[in-house]
Amino acid sequence: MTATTPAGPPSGPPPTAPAAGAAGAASTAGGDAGRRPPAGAGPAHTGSAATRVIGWLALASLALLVLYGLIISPADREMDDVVRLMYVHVPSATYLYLGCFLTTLASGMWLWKRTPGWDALAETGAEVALVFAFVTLLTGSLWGRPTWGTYWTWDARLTTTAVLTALLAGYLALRRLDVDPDARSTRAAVVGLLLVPNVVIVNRSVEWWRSLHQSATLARIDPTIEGDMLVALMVGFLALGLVFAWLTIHRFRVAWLEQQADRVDLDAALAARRAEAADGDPHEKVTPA
Amino acid sequence: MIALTHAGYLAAGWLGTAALVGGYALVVLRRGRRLSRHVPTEERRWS
Amino acid sequence: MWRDATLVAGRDLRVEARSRVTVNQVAPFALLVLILFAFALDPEGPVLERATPGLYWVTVLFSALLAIARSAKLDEADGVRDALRLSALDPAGVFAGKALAVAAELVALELLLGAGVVVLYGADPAGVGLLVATCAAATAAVATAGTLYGALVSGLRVRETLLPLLLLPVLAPVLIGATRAFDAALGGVPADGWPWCGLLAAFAVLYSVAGALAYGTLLEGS
Amino acid sequence: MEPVVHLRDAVALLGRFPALAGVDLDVERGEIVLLRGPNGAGKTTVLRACAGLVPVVRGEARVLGHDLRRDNRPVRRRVGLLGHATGLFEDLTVADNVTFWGRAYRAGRDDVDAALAVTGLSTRLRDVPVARLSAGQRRRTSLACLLARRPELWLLDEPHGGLDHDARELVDRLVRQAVAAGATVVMSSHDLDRAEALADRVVELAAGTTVAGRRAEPVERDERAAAAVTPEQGAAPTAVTHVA
Repeated sequence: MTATTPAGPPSGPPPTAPAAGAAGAASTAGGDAGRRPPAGAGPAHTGSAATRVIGWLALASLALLVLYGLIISPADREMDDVVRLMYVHVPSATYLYLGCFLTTLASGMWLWKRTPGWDALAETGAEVALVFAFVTLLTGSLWGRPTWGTYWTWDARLTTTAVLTALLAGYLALRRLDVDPDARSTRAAVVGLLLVPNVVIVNRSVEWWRSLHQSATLARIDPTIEGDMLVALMVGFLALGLVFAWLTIHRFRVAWLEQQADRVDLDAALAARRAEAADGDPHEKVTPA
Repeated sequence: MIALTHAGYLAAGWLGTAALVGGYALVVLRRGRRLSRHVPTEERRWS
Repeated sequence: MWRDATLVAGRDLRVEARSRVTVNQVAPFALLVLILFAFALDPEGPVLERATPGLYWVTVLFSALLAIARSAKLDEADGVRDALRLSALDPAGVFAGKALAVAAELVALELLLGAGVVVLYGADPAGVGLLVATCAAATAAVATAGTLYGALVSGLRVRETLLPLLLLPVLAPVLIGATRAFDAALGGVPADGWPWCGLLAAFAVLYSVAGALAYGTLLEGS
Repeated sequence: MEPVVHLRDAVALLGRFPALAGVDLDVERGEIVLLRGPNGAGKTTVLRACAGLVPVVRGEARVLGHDLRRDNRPVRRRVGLLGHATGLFEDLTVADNVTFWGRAYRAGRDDVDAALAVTGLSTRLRDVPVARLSAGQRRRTSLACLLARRPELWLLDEPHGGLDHDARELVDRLVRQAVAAGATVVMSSHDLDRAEALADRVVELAAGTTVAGRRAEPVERDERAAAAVTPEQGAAPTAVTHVA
């Protein structure tokens, strides 16, 4: 709840650039929207001119991705058609890590500045990252079955992603608890701050584990990508990046709305309690839990 | 035959991705609309 | 800070000595897990022997969860958190003290489990230096990370389920590292184990610093 | 001189609930102030807010010369809170508990021993685990912890609750001694006769706001009897001055 932040007025400063660094255009657009003075009527949804533009661009680039990824680009010599999963898999893995980075950054900033926007951004990053984690795991294992002959292998990257998914799930479970909002934000921020260091340690150890223990790992196929396949991958990065930005901005605004709704509740509760004091009969008073 | 199974993996991967991301987007949009009703317009600082 | 740490560690260990929960419940639980593993894996075959380091550390982790939950519970009792916040104790010192107490309990558990592994699984302890160093580093890692996450979930109604969910993924590298190092010490080349020891030590340092810095903040957010 | 406690329109939250919805409270050094009001009026939260345990999110809050909203750290070490919760470790003995908290408050060995002696815990009960104590004995142990730290501001939440006559007398005597030694006391109590006899002044709370007893208001002795007889008229303005 915004009002419980020790410093600063309860209204809190405007959110600092949602989706900061998500995508160049997106971050400025979101930032402008966040800093606009509270004049005029906001819409009854989380959309804005900027997100509509991003949304249409995302849809267009997704169509382009289908065109390039599924039709124009050739099949790989070794991997055949399943290489087309890579155009989704590699970008989503990248944005998964971007989301985690966002959460860690925002958690640190929240612990430092205690402005509610950072708290909202931390939650946003983790949740969007979890969606991309599921996409990464899905496409990764579907790719692994025909290529490696198994859905799952204890490959370093796969294992890291699995542990990371568990870490994100734990973080979000902590966030969902119905407890004092400020305390919850603080606890979540500590977990969020440790997210990236944890990922680094897990990655180091797993990488090491596989290389030391098992010399005959499945040969990783990293062909040099070129031509239309490279274009398809780039389109994948663009399309999923726009999707990431769109999701991040919208989710950020949902988190922001949640905080504001809490604050409105506070004002109402405060007014109700004062009215109760003014004319209340003590026998009718309800003891708070 | 092999190409056909590959097409199956492909379809599962792409459609699964679309379902995951699209479903999440819908959930976020609906949450936003529902919450917007409880927040005064001046706090919805976007348009 | 160290004065506060010894004060808190002394208190936690004194509570432990009086209540004997670790001795009477956690330790038997740990031995029970070892025996169950022997049932699950054919004790005569080579599987158990090969899996011994992993089983050992999995058992340590699960027992550690119990010890950590208990340690965290001590400071969430009615009014204790308030009294801690009103006291002049350095939060970093409280963290260090609690981690020290957990570490002491873990060392006792590890010794007991070590004896259990030798007796029950017929393990042959070789490369003693590496074994001791690994135990020390892994204990520090589990105790520091565990104390921090124990404070994170303390006071929540769902702490029993949330603690493993948060802590076990974090401790995954510790499990890998300690198991590999034990593997190296017991069967392979001890030289292979030392890098893992280093990783465990780095983990312990990271979580010591993080815990010392974050504990005060967590104490405030009640 | 600056008051020891100065709350002005203070708002504090328990979760999302505004437990304090605008409390005014001024306490001068050496005063004994009684907070009175029905259950849920916010008495406990006022005491916890004064200790810096519940953040004041709106309004002014100054205690012992420090702004609680800016930095509550210097305040916390100088106040003592006796709350509903005992803050004791069940498995440890009385002496262990008082020693631990005494050392946590940087109290000396002598202070701990003196506190145990004054509360009558230095003999038979000294080495009994807290788990085996009665509620009144626990309260006495908490009181010993409080004494050992020698706070400048005593915040007592229902100090008479669950105690027998002798123990209540002991509480009153300790409070008077502390005030004589320069401390200030804010307390709540349901034992109104005893508490009002002890207090210099009564502040009336209802629904998280101060309804009577602000410093500026005129003080009339006669209303005390009326308030004591009909406590359900808690919202009626009542301010009481008493010579202890």
